[in-house]
Amino acid sequence: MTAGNPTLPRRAAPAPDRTWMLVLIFLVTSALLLVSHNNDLLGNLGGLGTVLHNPIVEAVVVSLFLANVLFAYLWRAAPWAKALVGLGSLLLVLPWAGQEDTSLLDLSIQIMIFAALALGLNIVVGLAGLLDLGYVAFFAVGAYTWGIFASPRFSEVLRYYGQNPGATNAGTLALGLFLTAVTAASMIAIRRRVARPTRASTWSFALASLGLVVGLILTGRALLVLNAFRAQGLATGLDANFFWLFLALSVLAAAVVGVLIGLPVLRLKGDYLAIITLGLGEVIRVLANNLGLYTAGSQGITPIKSAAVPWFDRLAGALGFQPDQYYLLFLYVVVLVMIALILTVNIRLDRSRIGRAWIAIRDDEVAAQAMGVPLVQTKLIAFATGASFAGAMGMIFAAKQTFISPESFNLFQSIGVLSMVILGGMGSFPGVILGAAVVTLLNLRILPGLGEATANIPWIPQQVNPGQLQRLVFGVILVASMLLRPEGLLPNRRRTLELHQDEDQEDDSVLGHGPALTAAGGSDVYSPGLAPEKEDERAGGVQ
Amino acid sequence: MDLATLLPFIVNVIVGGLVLGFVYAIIALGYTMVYGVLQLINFAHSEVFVTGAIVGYEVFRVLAPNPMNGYLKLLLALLAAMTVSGVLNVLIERLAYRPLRNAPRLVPLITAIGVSLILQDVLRVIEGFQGRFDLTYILPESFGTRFCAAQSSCAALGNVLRTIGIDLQVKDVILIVVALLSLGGLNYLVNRTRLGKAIRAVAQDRVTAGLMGIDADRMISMTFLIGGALGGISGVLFGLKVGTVNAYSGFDPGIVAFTAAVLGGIGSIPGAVLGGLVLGVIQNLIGVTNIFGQILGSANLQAIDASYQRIGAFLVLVLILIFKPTGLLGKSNVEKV
Amino acid sequence: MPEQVMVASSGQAVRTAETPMLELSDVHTYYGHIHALKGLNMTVNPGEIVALIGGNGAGKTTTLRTISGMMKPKVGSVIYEGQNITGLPAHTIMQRGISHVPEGRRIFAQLSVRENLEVGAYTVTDRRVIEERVQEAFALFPRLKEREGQLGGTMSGGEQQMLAIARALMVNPRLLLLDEPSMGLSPLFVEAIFDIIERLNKERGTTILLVEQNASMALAIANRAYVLQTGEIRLSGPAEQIAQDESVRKAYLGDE
Amino acid sequence: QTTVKIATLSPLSGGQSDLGTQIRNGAQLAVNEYKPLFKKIGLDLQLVAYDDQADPATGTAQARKIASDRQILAVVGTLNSGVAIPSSAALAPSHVAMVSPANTANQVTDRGLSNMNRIVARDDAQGPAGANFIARTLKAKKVYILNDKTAYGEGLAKEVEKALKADGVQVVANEGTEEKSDFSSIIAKIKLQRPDAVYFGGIYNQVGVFIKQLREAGINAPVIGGDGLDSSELATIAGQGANDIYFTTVAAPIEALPAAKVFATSFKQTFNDNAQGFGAFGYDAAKVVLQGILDAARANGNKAPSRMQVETAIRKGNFTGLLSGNVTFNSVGDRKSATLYVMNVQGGKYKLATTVPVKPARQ
Amino acid sequence: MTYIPNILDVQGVTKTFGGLTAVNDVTFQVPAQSIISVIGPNGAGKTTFFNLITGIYTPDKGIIRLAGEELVGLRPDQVTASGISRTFQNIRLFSTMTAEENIMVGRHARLKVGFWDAVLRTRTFHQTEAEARETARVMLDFVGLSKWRNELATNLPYGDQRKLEIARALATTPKLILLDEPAAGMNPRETEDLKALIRRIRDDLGVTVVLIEHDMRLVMTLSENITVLDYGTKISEGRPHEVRNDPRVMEAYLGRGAAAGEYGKEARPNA
Ligand SMILES: Nc1ncnc2c1ncn2[C@@H]1O[C@H](COP(=O)(O)OP(=O)(O)OP(=O)(O)O)[C@@H](O)[C@H]1O
Ligand SMILES: Nc1ncnc2c1ncn2[C@@H]1O[C@H](COP(=O)(O)OP(=O)(O)OP(=O)(O)O)[C@@H](O)[C@H]1O
Ligand SMILES: CC(C)C[C@H](N)C(=O)O
Ligand SMILES: [Mg+2]
Ligand SMILES: [Mg+2]
Repeated sequence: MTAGNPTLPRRAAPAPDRTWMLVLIFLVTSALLLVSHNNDLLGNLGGLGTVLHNPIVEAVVVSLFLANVLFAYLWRAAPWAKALVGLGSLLLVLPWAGQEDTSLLDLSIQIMIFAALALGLNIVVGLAGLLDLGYVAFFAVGAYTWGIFASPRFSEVLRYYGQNPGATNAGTLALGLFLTAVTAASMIAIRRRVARPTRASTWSFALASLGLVVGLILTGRALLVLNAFRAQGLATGLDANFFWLFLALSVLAAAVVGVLIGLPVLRLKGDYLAIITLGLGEVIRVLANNLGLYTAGSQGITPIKSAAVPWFDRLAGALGFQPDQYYLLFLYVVVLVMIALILTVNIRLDRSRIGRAWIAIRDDEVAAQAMGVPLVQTKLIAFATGASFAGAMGMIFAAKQTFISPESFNLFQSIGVLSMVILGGMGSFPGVILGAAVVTLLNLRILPGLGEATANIPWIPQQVNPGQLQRLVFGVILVASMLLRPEGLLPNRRRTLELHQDEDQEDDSVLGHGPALTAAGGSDVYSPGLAPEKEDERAGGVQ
Repeated sequence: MDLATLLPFIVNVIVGGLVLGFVYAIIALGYTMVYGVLQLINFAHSEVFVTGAIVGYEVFRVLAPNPMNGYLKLLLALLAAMTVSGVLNVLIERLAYRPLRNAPRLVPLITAIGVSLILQDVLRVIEGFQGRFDLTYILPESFGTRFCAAQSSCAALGNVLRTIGIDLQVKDVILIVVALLSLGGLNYLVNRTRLGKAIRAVAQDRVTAGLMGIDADRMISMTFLIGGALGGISGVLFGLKVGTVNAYSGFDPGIVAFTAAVLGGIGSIPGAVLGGLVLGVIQNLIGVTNIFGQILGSANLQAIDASYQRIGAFLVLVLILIFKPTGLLGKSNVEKV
Repeated sequence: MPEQVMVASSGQAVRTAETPMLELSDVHTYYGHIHALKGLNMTVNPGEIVALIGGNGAGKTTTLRTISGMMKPKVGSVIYEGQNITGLPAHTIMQRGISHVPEGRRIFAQLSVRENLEVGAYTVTDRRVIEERVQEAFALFPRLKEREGQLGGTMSGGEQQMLAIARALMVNPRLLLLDEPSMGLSPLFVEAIFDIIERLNKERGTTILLVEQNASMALAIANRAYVLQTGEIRLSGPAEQIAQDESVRKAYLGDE
Repeated sequence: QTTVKIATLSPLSGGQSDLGTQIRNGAQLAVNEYKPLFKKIGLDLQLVAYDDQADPATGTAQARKIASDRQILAVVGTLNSGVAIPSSAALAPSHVAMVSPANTANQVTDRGLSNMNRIVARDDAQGPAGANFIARTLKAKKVYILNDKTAYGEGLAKEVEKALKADGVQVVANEGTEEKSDFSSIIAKIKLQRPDAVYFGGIYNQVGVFIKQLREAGINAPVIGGDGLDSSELATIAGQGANDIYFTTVAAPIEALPAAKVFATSFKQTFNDNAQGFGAFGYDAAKVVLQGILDAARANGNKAPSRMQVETAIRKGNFTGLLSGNVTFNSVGDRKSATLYVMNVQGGKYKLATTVPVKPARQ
Repeated sequence: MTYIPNILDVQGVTKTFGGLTAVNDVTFQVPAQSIISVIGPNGAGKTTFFNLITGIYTPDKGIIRLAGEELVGLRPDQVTASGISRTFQNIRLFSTMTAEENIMVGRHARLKVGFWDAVLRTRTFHQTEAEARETARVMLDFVGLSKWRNELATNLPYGDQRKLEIARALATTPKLILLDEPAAGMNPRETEDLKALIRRIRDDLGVTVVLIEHDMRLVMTLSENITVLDYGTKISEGRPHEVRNDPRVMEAYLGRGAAAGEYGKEARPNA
């Protein structure tokens, strides 16, 4: 079932050293990648060129090339070789090939965006065990945070407020700021002072938060009205140099929305949470669709800027990139760095008090609480952390697309990210990254390649041409891989420990309650002694 | 606007919501049954239900030239849809969920999504071979007529209904009757029969149910059969109500129906029905909020139109669950530790 | 099926003591790579009470699970009434007249007390018989009658234990597997439970395989006993003899 | 022999796949037709179909994929404006010309990309045409506007609303709805407000169901829409209610144009499927593309032209004999002039109500 | 005898479920550094009583104070933070965690280390992490489970799981620990070990112990004071020998085997 999986704890003999194999494969696939994405070269290669040009072959080459990084991670090899292959692939060969074929850059960015999303969702679902089906909402928040300000939309908004200032003036700004400060301060004060919430403290806290919202709205509105005269000058949106500031803001905004959504709903259990998050995800999308002034509704926002980094552009130019490729290359590098960051944050959180608390909650809420883990707060941290990653990626997505509209943030995207997490291996960081890569590759390369290659084969009837059966093929792959590797492609250490306990177990009935069931939301835990009955987790049964 | 026009309007909106709610309710039952035994959100149920709708379409299409009684056709369509959807659901369970009985809960969820994608394209291909995509029900003429139309013997009743704004077509009434019958049948089956009790036992603890002599696998199959048959019924009802389906039409009503199941308290049969009805009515009421806004002269309310229907319903769901975390009729299990 | 159970319960005399009712030979059972039973051999004769004692993790529960089909042995066979039931699914084994009160009680948390009992009688089709047995159970455990409508999951630990035992009795089994029936019961009730076990055995002729931590009481009512240690039988023989055994007294009876 | 390719970019899987497949198939017919012509000058013509899944990100990725295949000289696509906008931007640097068979949103060409063209009418042309028809021909005083909350439907509805208001017609609502199966609350409102006409910016399979339910509720006010309704399925779905429906489209009615009839039969023959409006648009768009390439190739001495040459040939060309009339593009890729046909569905039958010439503001 | 302040002070708590009064106006005091038992027939309300103290249920009526601090209304995690920790009648370990990690979760409330500390790996983080690991080691040693340190909790034999739960509860550095039937499922021999462990919890760690048990041998020899509940009401209270000879207790709970002396020697009061 899991042959060749290096994370298996029971593996006795150490894996053979594969340094040379790794380097060899790296060289071969790099060569193939570079050749197959160079039209001029291909033209001169004759028969081989035709083969390499075949969309399926091409898709395979890309996948194999990306697999390099995976091999570098998995195989036992000399550190220099790992570094060479990992960094060489990502920093050298890929951008180089992308120079000829920007779709490679687009693909890699997209893979990494999804990988980051999957890492974020993994915290929520894989570690904390909260099923979130509306995760894409945070992605949308990030995308719109940048999209609105770095596009002509911003001047539209300003113009609108210029024309409809209402009773807003400098006084409003002062009032707004004052209100914000006072309420925020009192909220903090209430939090600090009151250990045991009384009715009065709860109400005053609620009142203060209401005041805070009003204050923020007033401030925002006043700022907009007061700056309305700038509309002309900002016809294409804020200066691209704000990119970095907004990267922080997107993270913040998504985290705040995460907390706002999380606060009321995180008390809910299991699939009640799932359906509510699904609903709230839709709410965000519909709001984006309806708040035309800010989001341009269904028409979408375009063009959206990317960052302006002159030295980077000069560097890219010197390396032979075309000016229209600068921003892609730039985003590629940014997203690469972001992934590294996000991964670090993930790993560090996982191996900390917070990570332990998440897993404890996932395993047994009551016991976790009894051990001093505050449920809502801990879940909120998971929610907000996951959300913030999505926020950052949303912004990069907006910059990459130069266009965003609500249809990019529908339920399918949430489900897609979830399937990446599960397919890769819930709770396992390399796993979910791999899951993201596999799903994205399938969707953007392999399946289209398959369709393209078979499109003109006469004996395949129109109706069953793989080119238009991508859902079916994807579905089959999804089902098959789950049946073959229920623990995911690169399972989490914990889960491997659990599942392999039961490996030789022939009768699965006992395992019906076995440890394997303690997935998100949890189920009974079967211990050799008393089985703790967690009635409330089995949400009802048929009544 | 005066009361004489407003009252029938409101009644109309509510009744429309209820009729729709019945369709949601029956779909929701299919979700809730499966959820009840496996704690699995059966994403493929929406396609099971569409399969029923398509089977129903085919029956009506094939029988269209046949002069037989319309109700007989409906009966045949229902039976055919129940059978096909039921068997399909059982097959899905066998192939895609059973092997994963002991995997983490989210794993079958993903295969369910996979199965859902597969079925969508399979259904499209099947109809596509005949050059069809959108399938429009060919219903007997009589179904489209108004309920208790002037010439029939119950004209008086019809007139009374219409005066207060209840303007139903024969097919709406059929829909309600079929829905109520299936609901009653299911309720009896689950709560009154040995089979029902066994299913509930399996739902809670498969292993221990085995110790009671209950074949858990068979019970799970039975549940999928029943759930699938309900999917078939709801498919035909959907076809009756909406008139047109295609391979992809399941997703939307599927989500709403699952929401209904959750709203009512997932796993609860009366809950699913109540949830469906409440959601249907709420959706419709939110859809007409702007009219009330006009009457009340509130600009904010006026902005809330049909585009908020769906999310309005979700927000109501949030509110209800905040106050009743296990849904309207879900048992609030105080945990015994 | 249920008919068989009925007939059999009244017809224990048919079987002779020579043919064992239950026979385990060379049974090996695993949890993943954990080897829990290592070649177990044991027999239970009709009409007997056999006690199975041993320390934590010795494999007592695993033995019962292997018999009732909750687990499959990797090697070895389980013969019940002359038929090989090794590896059969639990529900078919149960239909042959074996009831198992599992470790941890495993009450159906969302079913009421009465429904729990009715599900216990799943293989009985006659409604009247079911009702009779429910009343019998209520007579044995009045607390259950008081709480007829309460959800199983909200019962206290001891109440659940009563329910679990009552539930297993609903089919009037020929062989009853009891896994620590006294766990969590008040002293008064522990005595009551042992009383009930003895009465079942005497009055109905139910054969009983009893796993108990309360070894002295178990040995007091048992005919024979096996001592299990790390998956193997260490000792077996008549109960009185086992109770006298020095090592047993030291290890399990807490004698200094 | 050199291979030259054109690509289609449209949803081939998922809920909008029938429309996307129509576009692909329409283009395929055109390719089949042009193959011999290309052969004559020594070029092997091929069509490659890309699936954008109606998703902007997927569309962009596929567009970049297209850009990397230098044999592909131009693209027919997309179905959704939301996909067209980023995809055309991604194609622009490599000068891959795009001719859209469906995208009506103003922004599609307003960005002034050199590669983006379309054969359908802009929202701000089609909308006013529909509005004028409502105001002048139907003489409606009070109109209820609906839209499907997509870039297409909402954009169109907004233009209709603007034009109607300019004409002094009362607009009781401009309401969006994503609902596809039950319109009871909207219909109740319509019943309450008694408009003289209903405009629905949307696609036939949603609007058809709406009309059916509207008529069943006993409302007979005419329903008007845009080219999203151009499908024979509309009447089938609306069933008994397929009366007093009007829609604007650039595709000539089959009866009016012999070529349209030929197209319809060969479409049916080749794909065992009835041609819908988008099939015709796909066909037309592909013909524009192919003629453009052919012209460029001829100018290039019968050698495969460069993308830039194709881009210019399309933008500057004059294409005749299409199902939607003659096509010439203005500086941003909108048709300099087109005829909008106002079709009328009556008793399930389609007939021409009137024609309206449209011109974009920019020439 | 010196005055020993009551560390836990429960005044008249009541809890009803629907029509059933599970805990009825119970008043209960625990002197610091003592070992107290709560006994009573099945369904008497003992577990519910623990649940009330630890905040899992909120009492309908009554006051609960820990060292003067009011506990009613606090969430379970806050109760733990203020110094009460517990084990469960039905074992509730974190099944996907190792023994060591289980105990480290128990440190949660005591580690003052935040989100950013973890992300930035500050000194505080490293210190607290080391501290938590050290506590886990000490606790594993204390209950004698060192050999299981890296084993998943589910894989431990039942009796050891009980001990692990105790270790986890101790890791919260409680003032008071509540043990719900710690000896259930243990044989007399193992129960003896447990008894020693409980004594060490009090003597070595200075933690006050309240336990629920049905094993009278354990209760009578270990506890300094016993409270008896029946139908939610306190029916008796006192030294083991007093309680043992209380006719009401005999009738409701102990049964005929309750003759004096059978359950071994009484614990010596701690003062
Ligand atoms: N679900 C399980 N997963 C893994 N190992 C298990 C499981 N259940 C039991 N074991 C192991 O199998 C062995 C036998 O356990 P078993 O439960 O049969 O013992 P027991 O004699 O019933 O003990 P106890 O008195 O604690 O109930 C032990 O080593 C135990 O750790
Ligand atoms: N959530 C609940 N809903 C209804 N009744 C409950 C609930 N929790 C407990 N009870 C009832 O309250 C009574 C007290 O239960 P509790 O668990 O406190 O008993 P206990 O003294 O711990 O008994 P045992 O020794 O058997 O564990 C029992 O009769 C039980 O059935
Ligand atoms: C499908 C269409 C009629 C038009 C398309 N939705 C667009 O965006 O323009
Ligand atoms: Mg055991
Ligand atoms: Mg208890």
